[in-house]
Amino acid sequence: MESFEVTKKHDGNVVVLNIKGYLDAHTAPMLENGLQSLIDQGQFRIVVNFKDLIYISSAGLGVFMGFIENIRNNQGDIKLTNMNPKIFRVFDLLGFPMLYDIMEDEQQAITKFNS
Amino acid sequence: MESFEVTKKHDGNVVVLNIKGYLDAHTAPMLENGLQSLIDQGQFRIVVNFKDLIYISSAGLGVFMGFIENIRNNQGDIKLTNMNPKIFRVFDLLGFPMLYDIMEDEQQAITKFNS
Amino acid sequence: MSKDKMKYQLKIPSITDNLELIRMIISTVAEKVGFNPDDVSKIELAVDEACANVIKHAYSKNQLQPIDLVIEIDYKKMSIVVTDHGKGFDFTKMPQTDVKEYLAEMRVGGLGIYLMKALMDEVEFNSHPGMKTQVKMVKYFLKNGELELAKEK
Amino acid sequence: MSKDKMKYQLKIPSITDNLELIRMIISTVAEKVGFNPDDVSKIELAVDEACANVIKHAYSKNQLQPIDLVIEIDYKKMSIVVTDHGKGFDFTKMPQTDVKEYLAEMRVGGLGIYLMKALMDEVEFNSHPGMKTQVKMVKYFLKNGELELAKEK
Ligand SMILES: Nc1ncnc2c1ncn2[C@@H]1O[C@H](COP(=O)(O)OP(=O)(O)O)[C@@H](O)[C@H]1O
Ligand SMILES: Nc1ncnc2c1ncn2[C@@H]1O[C@H](COP(=O)(O)OP(=O)(O)O)[C@@H](O)[C@H]1O
Repeated sequence: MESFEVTKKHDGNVVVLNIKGYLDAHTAPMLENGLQSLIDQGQFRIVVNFKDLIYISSAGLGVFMGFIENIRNNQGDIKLTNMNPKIFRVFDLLGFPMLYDIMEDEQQAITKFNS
Repeated sequence: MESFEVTKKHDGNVVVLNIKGYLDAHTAPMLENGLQSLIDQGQFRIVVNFKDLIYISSAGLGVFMGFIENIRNNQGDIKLTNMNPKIFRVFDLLGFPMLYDIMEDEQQAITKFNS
Repeated sequence: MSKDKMKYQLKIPSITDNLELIRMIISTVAEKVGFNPDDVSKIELAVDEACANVIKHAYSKNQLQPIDLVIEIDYKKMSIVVTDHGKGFDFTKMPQTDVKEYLAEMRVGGLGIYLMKALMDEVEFNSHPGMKTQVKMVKYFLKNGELELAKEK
Repeated sequence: MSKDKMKYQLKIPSITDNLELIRMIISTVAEKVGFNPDDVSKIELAVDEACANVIKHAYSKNQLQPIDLVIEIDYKKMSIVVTDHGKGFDFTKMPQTDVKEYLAEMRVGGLGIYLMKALMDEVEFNSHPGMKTQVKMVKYFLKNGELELAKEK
């Protein structure tokens, strides 16, 4: 039984990562690997869809902090979408909305990348 | 959040108790009360439907032992139906199929009462 | 999770409302170390029975004394020791439950220990009444036959 | 479950794979004693952060030493003490995380303690490096204002 899962899909030149389950200090390395392999492929336009994420701790938030600088230096971005209120609260408590584009839904984020 | 629930319905002169959730030493008194109040009303033809029961421990099995003699002395019976295999195993380990009518489904048990 | 030697210790207030929590802990650990769903539910039930006995008999239901659980896992087994410091009992004098006789007499109770023995690979009682009472239960990852088969590979 | 004085003690191997179990235990107890879902998830996250720190920092990730959790409940609060016997840290020298500054620098890490303080009503550190390190966290059933209101009734 996996408690966390990352799946990937392409939409034009944007990649969408769907994250599902529980993102904590145990599972954060899985997301880290997912993001690292995108960067290794030169893929810097990334949407992370939180629709199926049930739980996040600071280890999960730390993953985004670890990549954002590099990604932005490469004219890319990580946009975060479809957070449930419980998850958004954690981001909000830490002031992440100042630094990250947190959007209502995936399509909106993809459109913004293409505009 | 209730972890156990008993609901009652009448079918002719038979009463069907639906039991749902977890039946253990904590919740067994709820089933005990349910059966006691049937007996207080002179209702001795009882079907217990296990369809929604997820878990049972010996405290739950003990409840049936506590009533069966009295009920049979009053020309009644408790018939048990719709057990999932995990629950049936517990009854089986203890040899209950020798003593109780354990049937595939509720309708079958009601029909048997009426025949 | 690997089957490294691991130890979990829990002291939990002995009220029936906590049996659900105890089952959840036991089944989560048993599942994580690799037992199949069938074995997980056997271990869960056996431990529930042992803890229900502590609540009902050792502390006579009316005290918030702890149930003491120690779970140990190594490469070949999971063992659970349930300890209480209640009134104890003389398990050598316990009638061997004869299920047929039991059912014929329609007795209430006395099923818990029988179940524990049927569900686990080893069950061992140890009671110093008034001092401490322990039930140790063991489940192996492979049954004896399977172990032989595994060795041959 | 009533809010009687109750105590749960847990010693759990300090591996990240056990964080899920710890969260499950904490949230089950918090829910049973009557916290609303919102508070339950706050307590759950704060305890996860404290335990993740023990795994990551106290024992440098490579030992199966225990995380020691004590949960106490009384009529007005739930308190959780997380203890380790690892390398410890000087929390007085910890820079007060300024979230804006932190974000501007895009630092990694350092968020856990900030979150614990934001989520719980009281958070207290106590570290004797190499001996023991403790984080005590408290959540009240009623906030201060609510308590006043409740008294007036
Ligand atoms: N932890 C314990 N402390 C004291 N007595 C116990 C304990 N566990 C079991 N017993 C004794 O063993 C008897 C048989 O237990 P069990 O088979 O579980 O059936 P039941 O609990 O329904 O009586 C109990 O009635 C009790 O006298
Ligand atoms: N139990 C602990 N043992 C040793 N050091 C700790 C412990 N908890 C926290 N620390 C120290 O406090 C720092 C801040 O912790 P925290 O805010 O959770 O962020 P992070 O874990 O991401 O660094 C850690 O980097 C570590 O040096």
